[in-house]
Amino acid sequence: MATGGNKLLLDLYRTMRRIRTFEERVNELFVRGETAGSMLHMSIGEEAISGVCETMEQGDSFTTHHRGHGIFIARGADPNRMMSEIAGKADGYCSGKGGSMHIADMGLGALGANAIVGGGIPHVVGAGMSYRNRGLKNVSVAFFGDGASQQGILYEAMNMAALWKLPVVFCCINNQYGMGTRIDRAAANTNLHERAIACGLNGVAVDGGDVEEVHEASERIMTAARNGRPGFITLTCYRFYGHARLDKSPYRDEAEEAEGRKRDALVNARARLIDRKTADAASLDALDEAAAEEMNAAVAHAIAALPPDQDSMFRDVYAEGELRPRPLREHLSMILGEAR
Amino acid sequence: MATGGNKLLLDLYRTMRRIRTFEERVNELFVRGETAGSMLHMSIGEEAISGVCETMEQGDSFTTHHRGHGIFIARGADPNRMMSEIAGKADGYCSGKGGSMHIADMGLGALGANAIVGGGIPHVVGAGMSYRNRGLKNVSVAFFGDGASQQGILYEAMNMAALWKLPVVFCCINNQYGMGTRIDRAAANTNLHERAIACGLNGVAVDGGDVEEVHEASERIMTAARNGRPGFITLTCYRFYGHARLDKSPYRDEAEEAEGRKRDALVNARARLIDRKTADAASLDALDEAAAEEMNAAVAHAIAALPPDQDSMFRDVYAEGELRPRPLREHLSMILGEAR
Amino acid sequence: MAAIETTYRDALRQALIDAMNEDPSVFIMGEEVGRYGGAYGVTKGLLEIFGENRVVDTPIAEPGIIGAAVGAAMTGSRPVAELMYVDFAGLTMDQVANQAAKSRYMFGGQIGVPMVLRTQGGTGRSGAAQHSQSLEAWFTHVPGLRVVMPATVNDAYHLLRMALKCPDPVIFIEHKGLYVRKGEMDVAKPDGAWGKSVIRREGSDVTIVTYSKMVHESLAAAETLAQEGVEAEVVDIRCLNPLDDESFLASVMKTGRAMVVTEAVLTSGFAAELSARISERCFDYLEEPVIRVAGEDIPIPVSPALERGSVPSAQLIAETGLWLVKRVAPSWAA
Amino acid sequence: MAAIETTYRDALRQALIDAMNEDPSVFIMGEEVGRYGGAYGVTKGLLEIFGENRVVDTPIAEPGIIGAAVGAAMTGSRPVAELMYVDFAGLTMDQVANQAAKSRYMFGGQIGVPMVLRTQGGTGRSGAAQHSQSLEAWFTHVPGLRVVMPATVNDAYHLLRMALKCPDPVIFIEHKGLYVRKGEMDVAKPDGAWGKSVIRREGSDVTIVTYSKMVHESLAAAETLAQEGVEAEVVDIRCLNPLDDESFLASVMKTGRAMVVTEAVLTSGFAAELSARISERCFDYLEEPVIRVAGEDIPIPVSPALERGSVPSAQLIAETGLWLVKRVAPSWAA
Ligand SMILES: Cc1ncc(C[n+]2csc(CCOP(=O)(O)OP(=O)(O)O)c2C)c(N)n1
Ligand SMILES: Cc1ncc(C[n+]2csc(CCOP(=O)(O)OP(=O)(O)O)c2C)c(N)n1
Ligand SMILES: [Mg+2]
Ligand SMILES: [Mg+2]
Repeated sequence: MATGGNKLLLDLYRTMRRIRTFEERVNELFVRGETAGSMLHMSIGEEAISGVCETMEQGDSFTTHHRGHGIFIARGADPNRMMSEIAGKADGYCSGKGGSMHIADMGLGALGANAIVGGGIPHVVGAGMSYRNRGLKNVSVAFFGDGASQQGILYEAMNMAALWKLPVVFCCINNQYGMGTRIDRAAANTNLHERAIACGLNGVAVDGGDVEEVHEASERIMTAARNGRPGFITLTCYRFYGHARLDKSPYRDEAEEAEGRKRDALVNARARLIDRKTADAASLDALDEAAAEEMNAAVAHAIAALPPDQDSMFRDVYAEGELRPRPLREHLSMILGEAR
Repeated sequence: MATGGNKLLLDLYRTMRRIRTFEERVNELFVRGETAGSMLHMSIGEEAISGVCETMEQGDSFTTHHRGHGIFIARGADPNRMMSEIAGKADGYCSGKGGSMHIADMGLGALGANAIVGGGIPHVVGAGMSYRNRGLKNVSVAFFGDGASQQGILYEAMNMAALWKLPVVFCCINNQYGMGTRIDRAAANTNLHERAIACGLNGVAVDGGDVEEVHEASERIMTAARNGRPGFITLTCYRFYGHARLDKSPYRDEAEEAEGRKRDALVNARARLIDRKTADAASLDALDEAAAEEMNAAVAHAIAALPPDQDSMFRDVYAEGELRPRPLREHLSMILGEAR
Repeated sequence: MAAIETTYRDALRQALIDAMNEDPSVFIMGEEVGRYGGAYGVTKGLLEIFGENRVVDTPIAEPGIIGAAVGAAMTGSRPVAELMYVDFAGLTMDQVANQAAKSRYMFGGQIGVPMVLRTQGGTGRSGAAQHSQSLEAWFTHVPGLRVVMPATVNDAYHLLRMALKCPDPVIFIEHKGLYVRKGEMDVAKPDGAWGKSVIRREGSDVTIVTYSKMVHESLAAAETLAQEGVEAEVVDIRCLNPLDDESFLASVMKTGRAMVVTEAVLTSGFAAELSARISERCFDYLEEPVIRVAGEDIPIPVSPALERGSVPSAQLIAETGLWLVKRVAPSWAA
Repeated sequence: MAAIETTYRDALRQALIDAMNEDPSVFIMGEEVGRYGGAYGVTKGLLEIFGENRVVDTPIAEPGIIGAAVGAAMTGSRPVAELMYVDFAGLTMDQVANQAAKSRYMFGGQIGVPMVLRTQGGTGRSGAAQHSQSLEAWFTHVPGLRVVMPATVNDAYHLLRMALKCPDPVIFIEHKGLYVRKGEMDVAKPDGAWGKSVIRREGSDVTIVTYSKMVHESLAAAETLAQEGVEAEVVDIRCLNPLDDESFLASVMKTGRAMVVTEAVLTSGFAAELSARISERCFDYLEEPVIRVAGEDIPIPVSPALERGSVPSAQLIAETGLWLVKRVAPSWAA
């Protein structure tokens, strides 16, 4: 049972439901032709990540990979601003410049989602250095996929974190696939946490079908990290659907998919809650309904939101008050305009 | 005792002596102001690498780091052409374009020395793929330092080699230092082969003070690699002198240096040979003398050799017969010459 | 064999198939090139034909992939390493620029690195800042590399075939917006020789020097210009480095006016090299300054409208051309 | 405080010391910056003053180092990450160009990355192809970065101080051939404002636009030219991107002739951008084409004589200048 007991499990269930519903609505947004592009990576099947997020504290920071929606929601991000960003709208988290793969919310310590596999991993090392130098008791967490575990930069970052005893946690969401490549065709040793241990980290593997197990292990790892023993968590789960919106996963068979989708932390949590009489089906249905309403509203919000104005394109390349790039048309006017 | 017995030990002793003497002469070449620059990395203290080289076969290939002189000699390179290259002369291995850090000899399978720490490591993976695809029974070996073990590309290469069961060996020459940084200030876990094992390789650590141990372990690792089980060898030794010619190692104390230099495979081999009565001091002295003569001749050769002609600068940027770059003066002449 | 109509994507695939059938040393490696068939489908079906040793799905490890290709090329193979997006080049520039490009020189001509790095770039899919770039200028600044960017279906086939015969490393950059483009492919008839530019349209009033997808935007602009009585000559340079400059220099000497069109951000892009060369060599022939029409100096935004607005369009090229030739102020300056 | 004579290296060190004393969020990280004191001695003694948390010796892991600096900068620190040689940039371009440069934009202005990447480049030590390059053009092609290359002792101090106050990522490229150069440093008096060019020598006959070590070669060339009656104006642009082009454009409008001098290989180098801008904006003022004097399009060879011959010298600049202004054929064309 999770250290926080049944109340915690109920909270985690709610978060996991909100994540799943959000992702379903992203899908809907796409089908309605309202997303900015099709590079949409849904995290259905990975909701147990909520157990990790729950053990983070105010002021902790994190980076995510391209499949970060669920993590943002679990850390408290606003679904309206997320959905707007996914639609490329002006009031999205990134003013319509980032999209699904680059959601960020500095207010929540979200240092940004990264579309470079492995790109955000080393940032937590630097965040850990900041905390250490300033005497803060915060942790920085890097979320990434099993595919990213083959990128060399992970080993550089793990070694630095271990060497300098930084308050850092590496969290590998092992959904078994990097695009069409199953982990056993990408890694010689698929026990990814063993590599982390060999690099000097505090490494564990947890079952992503069991959010309570995830939460418990994560609490241990996170506490140790906060005290200078950096950690590594592999969360074993399954990517329920395609890699991105347009991928139908023809490279894997239905039997495997059916089996994989059995590892469903949301379904398991629901069963346990009912089993333990923490909640009955009706109250959980009500909770699901609330999530649906919230996320429907986010879709409506995103569709109604305004696109960014063209001139916004030139903002935020450099800091406010610093030079902004000279627009091409202005440059052309200097060459070909009246003066000539 | 080495698998090849005392005869082998004598051979290895000769090779190790030739390496040491070569390096001493490089030093002399520098003092005489005849080297191309001061980026000269001597491998004194690392001569036991001969034990690894001895287990390689005709047709096997290798890449080395910037401290590769000893490896080239052990694989049979010509000291004259090496010394000429170090002097930046036209008849050097690289026509005076590469220098100490880029010696290569394709005839010996030497795919080149690399001045990018870690840069040559992944090349052996590709070499292994070539051999596999062509059904050759060759191995490709990457030689690099302990410092390079913190570069992410090593982990990418190790994982690929293990995943694809390639005939590849990674050989880490752990001389305890990357420039001024001792291994324990660079790596959280200094048992570097443990990381390799966690990546799925056949990993061992060997004592670089004992060339027979090196040879024996290497033979095992090399044979396994040849049969599709890639390996990793850490050869523990000590960098007797500074990082490069101008470095006096002020960052380490004399006691440590004295202790470190006790791990001397050359001295140990000599003692054993005498001890086992394979050779007496006089015959070993004669052998040392022969090495001295050979390397003195290399110095004389390099000093007498001609520098490359200026026009050679434009050769070998692209393949023979392909475009060569337009020299700047030619370009300027097109703009400013008669035509105008 | 006669010309057939096909797509840029299929022409690339055919080039790979023909090369692999002809030369057993050619193999493909990269992320998702096998079972997935390539992120943009170029290598679809190749695994089934050539097997796992010649169509190698790799882990996600770009530096290692390119590094392995370098080693393979040094040992008798001719690898085609696929970098899924040119945006990931930053992970590989050491292996590309310090290893692949310099090995022949650094080792005094002993070792060649006959590899092809296939990748794709450009905007058009709302891929945002890390999946939409045009980074050819990083490669063109590296002596030892050949940089090739095909615009047409026939070039997709022939330039890839030629790249696979080149003894030097070739950076072969496709455009994500061209894969579904249709056109003629004649395996017996290349558009032009390896390394040479091709004139895609003749004209007497202004020369447009360009490559990759911007060839098509420029050709469309040329049609608009023609309606206004301006005949643009469009030169597709195809092989950026080493550069066949004589052909477009001759064209500019004829027309007296030049525009360089690229999708990459303006500052320090390859457009600058083209512009500088034209100004250097055609100084006495130029009636007007050489004009660069290029991407805005910004990261690419995700919003489809902003993304489109950040790179040259046929309209922008045409308006600029009209301004240059006829002094007709464009919409934004009117 | 009055001006003192010191070296480029010591001026850099002083800038680091002053910045670290003034701003506790500044820290240094990189290979050998601590106990070793920096490969070129710039950070010597800083570990003793500021301790291990602020002068951090790192493992050899360039992508990780720059990545860590990005994360530190995002979380309230102001890291100075040292890349020992700019030649290793290829390992870090993803963290530099996709992370440091784009974070502010991609995340809609929420996050700044106020870091300084200190590195050094150039020839002069027989470092061969992988230790002698001038790669600024890779960085100048990336919107979001500031690229700064100091030539003088006073600029070494002031530009580094200014870089450490800049809210955006700054690529600060020193020259290995300048470290021991002596000159005046006045901590109260910068050579010019942040981002602005400085005219190092006035002249009326030709404008030489340059930066870094080539400023000194150009000034030496200008002396030679003066003996021949040619007065060259030498503009040190210092901050390459974003670029203050107005100052050198004004100079060229005055002199009517321009040379751009860089050490980097010619093709696709920053010289092309400078040349293109001058031709674009000074078209009606130019008496002659803009001339680029740059490095040969080759990897750098190790032989000292070849190395020297592969990059511009004062003599080459002077001869070219004389050709340009007075039509005196240079030694090689005579
Ligand atoms: C550096 C880099 N290489 C490749 C890609 C293309 N790509 C995007 S996601 C992905 C798979 C990532 O797998 P994993 O890390 O397991 O994350 P998941 O998608 O399963 O969440 C790939 C190859 C990329 N975006 N960045
Ligand atoms: C990518 C890269 N980073 C840094 C350097 C500078 N450098 C040259 S050798 C060296 C130390 C390497 O240590 P190690 O790998 O142990 O080899 P050793 O010198 O001890 O033989 C460093 C940091 C380099 N040449 N390349
Ligand atoms: Mg995955
Ligand atoms: Mg070492």
